[in-house]
Amino acid sequence: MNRTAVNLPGLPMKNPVMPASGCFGFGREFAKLYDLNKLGAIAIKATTRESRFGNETPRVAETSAGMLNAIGLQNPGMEKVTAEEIDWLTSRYETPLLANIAGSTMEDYEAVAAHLSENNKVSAFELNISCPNVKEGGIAFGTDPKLAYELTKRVKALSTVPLYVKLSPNVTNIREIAEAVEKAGADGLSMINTLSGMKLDVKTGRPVLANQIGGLSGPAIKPIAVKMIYEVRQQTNLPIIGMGGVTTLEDIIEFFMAGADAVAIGTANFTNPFACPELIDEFEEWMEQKGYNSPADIRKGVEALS
Amino acid sequence: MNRTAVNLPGLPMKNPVMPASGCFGFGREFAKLYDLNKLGAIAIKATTRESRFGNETPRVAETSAGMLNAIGLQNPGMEKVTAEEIDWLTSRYETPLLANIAGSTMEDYEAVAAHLSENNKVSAFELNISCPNVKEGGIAFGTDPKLAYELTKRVKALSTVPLYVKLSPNVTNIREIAEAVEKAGADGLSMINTLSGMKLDVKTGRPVLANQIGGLSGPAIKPIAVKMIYEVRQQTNLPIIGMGGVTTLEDIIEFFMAGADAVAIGTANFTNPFACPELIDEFEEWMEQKGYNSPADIRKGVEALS
Amino acid sequence: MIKENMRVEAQREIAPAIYEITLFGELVTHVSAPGQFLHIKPAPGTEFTLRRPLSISHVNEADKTLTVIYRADGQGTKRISEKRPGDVINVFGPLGNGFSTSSIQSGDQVLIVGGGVGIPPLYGLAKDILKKGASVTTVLGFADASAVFYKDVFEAQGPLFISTMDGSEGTKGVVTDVIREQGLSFDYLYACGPNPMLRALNKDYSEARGAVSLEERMGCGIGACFACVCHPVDDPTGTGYRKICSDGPVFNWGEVII
Amino acid sequence: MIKENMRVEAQREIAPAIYEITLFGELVTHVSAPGQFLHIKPAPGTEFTLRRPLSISHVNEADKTLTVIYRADGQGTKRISEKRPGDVINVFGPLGNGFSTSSIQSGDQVLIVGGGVGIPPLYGLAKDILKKGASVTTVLGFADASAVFYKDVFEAQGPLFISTMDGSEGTKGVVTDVIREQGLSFDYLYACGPNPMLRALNKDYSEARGAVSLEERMGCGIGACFACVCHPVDDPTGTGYRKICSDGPVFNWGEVII
Ligand SMILES: Cc1cc2nc3c(=O)[nH]c(=O)nc-3n(C[C@H](O)[C@H](O)[C@H](O)COP(=O)(O)OP(=O)(O)OC[C@H]3O[C@@H](n4cnc5c(N)ncnc54)[C@H](O)[C@@H]3O)c2cc1C
Ligand SMILES: Cc1cc2nc3c(=O)[nH]c(=O)nc-3n(C[C@H](O)[C@H](O)[C@H](O)COP(=O)(O)OP(=O)(O)OC[C@H]3O[C@@H](n4cnc5c(N)ncnc54)[C@H](O)[C@@H]3O)c2cc1C
Ligand SMILES: Cc1cc2nc3c(=O)[nH]c(=O)nc-3n(C[C@H](O)[C@H](O)[C@H](O)COP(=O)(O)O)c2cc1C
Ligand SMILES: Cc1cc2nc3c(=O)[nH]c(=O)nc-3n(C[C@H](O)[C@H](O)[C@H](O)COP(=O)(O)O)c2cc1C
Ligand code: FES
Ligand code: FES
Repeated sequence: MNRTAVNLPGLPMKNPVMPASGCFGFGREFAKLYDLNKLGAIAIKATTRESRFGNETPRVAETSAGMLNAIGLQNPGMEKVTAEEIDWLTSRYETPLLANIAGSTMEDYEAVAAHLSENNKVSAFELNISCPNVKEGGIAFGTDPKLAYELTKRVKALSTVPLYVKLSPNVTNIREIAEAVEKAGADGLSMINTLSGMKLDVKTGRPVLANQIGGLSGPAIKPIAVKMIYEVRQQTNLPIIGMGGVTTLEDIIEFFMAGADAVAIGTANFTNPFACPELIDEFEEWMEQKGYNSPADIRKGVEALS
Repeated sequence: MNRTAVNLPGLPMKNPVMPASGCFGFGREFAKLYDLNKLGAIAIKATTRESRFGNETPRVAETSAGMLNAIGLQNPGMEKVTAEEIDWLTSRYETPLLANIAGSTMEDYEAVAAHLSENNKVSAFELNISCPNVKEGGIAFGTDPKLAYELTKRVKALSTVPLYVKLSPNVTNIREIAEAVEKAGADGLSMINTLSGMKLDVKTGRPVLANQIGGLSGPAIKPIAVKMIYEVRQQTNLPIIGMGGVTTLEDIIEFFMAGADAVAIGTANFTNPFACPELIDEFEEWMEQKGYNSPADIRKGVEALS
Repeated sequence: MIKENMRVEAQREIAPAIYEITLFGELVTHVSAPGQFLHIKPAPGTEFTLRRPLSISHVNEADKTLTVIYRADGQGTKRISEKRPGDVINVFGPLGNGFSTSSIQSGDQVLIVGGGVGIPPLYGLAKDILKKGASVTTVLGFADASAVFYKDVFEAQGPLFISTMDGSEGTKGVVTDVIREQGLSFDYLYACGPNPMLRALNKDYSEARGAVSLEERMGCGIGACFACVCHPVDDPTGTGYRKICSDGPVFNWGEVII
Repeated sequence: MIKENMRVEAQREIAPAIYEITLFGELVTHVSAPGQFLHIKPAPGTEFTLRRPLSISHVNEADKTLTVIYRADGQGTKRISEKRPGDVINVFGPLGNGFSTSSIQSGDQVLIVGGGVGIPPLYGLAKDILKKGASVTTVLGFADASAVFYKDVFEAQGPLFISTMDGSEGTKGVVTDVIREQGLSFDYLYACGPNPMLRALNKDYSEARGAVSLEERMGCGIGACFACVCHPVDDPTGTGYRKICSDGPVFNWGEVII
């Protein structure tokens, strides 16, 4: 029996821990550090229709218990991602892949989803609706429930694998967006993406990041992630991949208690490049100590207590 | 010449540093630690029409580089606040007072503003439009530009002192709210209030705070505050009292560079009870070293560089 | 109330995860009564936002040292437990109102009841009471025999009874079981420990003279942030409160709802 | 690439705010070339989210130690500078591709140019070049005389010229002024230092053989996060890139836009 296994739509995971999109590239680099089969799944870097350089550097800045990034969705474009990256991963590892899809227009997203569906190698899609710049007059897909609904519906229509939608925390009411994408047919939710933030260099008065604004991640945002997951869990039974500052075993437990069904590790991979395998070991040991038979028991345990 | 003086509407400050509302009570306790005349101003605790006990305890929880609080606007009500607290402060200290006004309905806010106007002892009002529970069906005044506009307009109409509006960061677009309250006649902005967050006790699975959800403050949220101030500064010339994680001299400089005209210190008063006077000393020394004649020169210095 | 980098003079583990630390500094001269507490910053920088409230167990005015006994449980107290002699630690205090012994008279019988890490401040209190010529009986509750500490210290001051949850030392059960079993009577009752213990005592002895020391999560530690309030027993408006940090942490029996 | 708690063997300030730290551990046996770097965590816990990339100056394989020279400027490097012998520090590495000396032949003239804290990895490089029987001339740029370090170390390897911005030591000006003034010629050119210096060199000698080591703010340090990219010179699509952490930090002259 595998106590840590979780079975999410499209993602049969041997444990509920995966690296978060954008923090793990396409796996090649971390494969030099440890066996990627150890991971429950892998969320690969955002893929767009065309190849993108992204923003100028500096692209990262450190903040208190967090960091800002403004990579700008750099990737070689969907053709190369399937031919070079996804093929490399799937020919070597069994770990299910969650492909993060990004774009500037609905057509962009559709093109990537169609291409990846045809290529038929990834296990699920993660719709990244948190890009700040889209053609609809600066309103991001992730902040307008109507746009989020429409985009999800269109991408779902041509996807051959389950579709997770990755929610932005930069909204007044995240439940509204979660509701919209659920109605549009999403099979699961990923939450949360980064919060908009900024850091100025006090020697020059200029933003540290070339892009001025970046996304805040890391332990600093964990209370915001926990609150949003807890809140969305009250209204939906959709599986939730939780992320935002997960760094320790206690964080994983907290996310499960809040309502997550799996967790993704982003920034912690930088602080500790062995974060994922170390956390998986610790989690397995803890589950055994507790005598839980499935990660879902964590939440059942909480409900029994309350 | 006093290099550190700033003159904001209603607030002639000898330096641009004030304790943030709710983190300093009504000053009595910190008066035992240092001379309150040292402070540029004092933002006193939120005052409501009636006396309030607030939420049950626990009311605070520590997070990475931050904290959550859910005090719940505890205060003895406007009559006692003026009779016992504001009188005590103004009879002993010259430091201008910024009275933070809270309520559940527009009428509540109006009542407090009218009472404080009549009492005529505070220098300015800070309209706290970030309370989560208001009668308009759960939509907070701070998240709906129309409500923010109407409330500001109504309170401004009966205020005898300048009105600052304290913005909530829990919104999709803070510029929209800033614009609305400016149109409604606000004399200045205070930003930011806390972000909604939550922490679970992994031993019990239950929220640490009795109120479940609390407001996240401290260094963790600084990049979000800097970004929002920077953004709002692009669209308005209204004075901005900046807050959100200010803990060090560098933080003060960063907030000025981002566009603030004064800063408020919240959580840092707990980490270091002498934070305000220590920062004021450091700031004075730094201004002298730099040869700046006014805090406004910090931003001019930046503009000259860019 | 001052803020000071106190120097660590000694630190040792006196029971599993229970540490005794001795600190040197000017702050010691400001301590006025047992039961006052310190607000300790576990490390410099922004790693810890909040200070940790820890009671002063006892002071040694002559050599300007004080002793704190605490459980290293969470991140902050664990960090404090790593300090070695010669290290400094940032301390704000002394805070709060300690135990008052002003009405105790020579010959009075005083019962002191403590549980776990609530025990330390009762040691300084016992010393004060003995100075007044009163006698002290102590009942201390622990989880099990391995958790027991300061037994010799309290034994030296008068009769001592111990309870453990598993019966591995003293009476099996809780402190109120010991009091009943031993038929202990008293003129004054002082207590500090976990809330369930205090609630049980308060139920049985709400009319007692003496005092109880409470705990709550704190922000400022001085009464400014309203984090640590509790409800007074006598509260006609429903909005009455006491701040544990500044009105307490020591309250008379029957004054506040525990 | 391993992650290891390396033991601090020695640490000293060799110029104002410039520290030399010597670390012991298995990691040393993994180092393959000068110019590789370490990703160092300044302190345990969540106080620092990002590691600090610092170049290996030189290794001593025999006693499994390596030396890093760095400026303690920001919070993280300041924290590293507080480490004392016997302390441990969490290090991930060695990372990146160092300087290759494979095409250098006996008798070649090699010019090494360094600025400030870009100088350290050039020391290990100079040692490698001398082993090949080539000769080394070094030009080092500093802010002023007080900032000069490792002068004796480089002098022992061949002719050394120094420039300072204020002329308080050596030539007044920058390294390119020295090269011109001294009419230095070379078969290979290696450089590491601040970007303005590297840009000036690249302008004058973009056709040179040899290599340049670059810096950029990093996330992962291994090529996974795309934080540290730069533009290749030859980039028809406009979306080409090199990752400084994993394709570099050492690049051939003329390969990337500095
Ligand atoms: C007036 C007073 C006196 C105290 N005296 C002692 C003492 O002498 N010895 C001792 O071992 N303990 C004492 N405590 C409890 C002690 O404060 C907590 O155990 C300690 O703060 C926990 O910190 P941590 O770093 O271990 O836990 P963390 O989980 O890292 O703490 C997180 C936050 O919660 C707060 N917190 C957690 N538990 C408690 C608690 N029980 N009470 C108050 N705050 C808490 C912490 O202060 C911190 O802000 C006292 C508490 C109070 C209020
Ligand atoms: C491959 C490489 C090798 C390096 N080798 C050396 C060396 O041998 N000696 C030395 O003194 N310095 C070296 N540097 C620069 C060194 O990394 C920075 O000075 C250091 O990271 C600053 O950290 P801090 O804690 O002082 O500053 P903080 O301001 O606290 O740093 C905040 C963040 O910005 C990053 N950062 C700030 N400045 C730089 C910079 N110039 N380059 C990269 N990241 C930066 C930090 O790593 C950190 O993530 C190297 C940089 C790189 C990329
Ligand atoms: C450097 C970096 C790059 C990221 N790139 C992506 C991305 O391409 N697509 C995406 O959906 N999220 C991206 N994210 C967001 C993370 O996947 C994750 O949602 C977020 O960082 C919060 O988790 P953390 O606090 O564990 O990092 C990126 C985050 C970082 C730090
Ligand atoms: C314990 C506590 C109580 C607060 N009470 C109030 C309040 O009554 N009114 C208000 O407008 N803001 C209140 N705030 C928000 C602060 O004034 C400030 O906007 C916020 O904490 C961000 O600043 P900081 O990071 O410096 O704490 C409170 C914050 C804390 C931590
Ligand atoms: S801790 Fe702030 S009022 Fe008690
Ligand atoms: S630092 Fe992550 S790719 Fe170079």
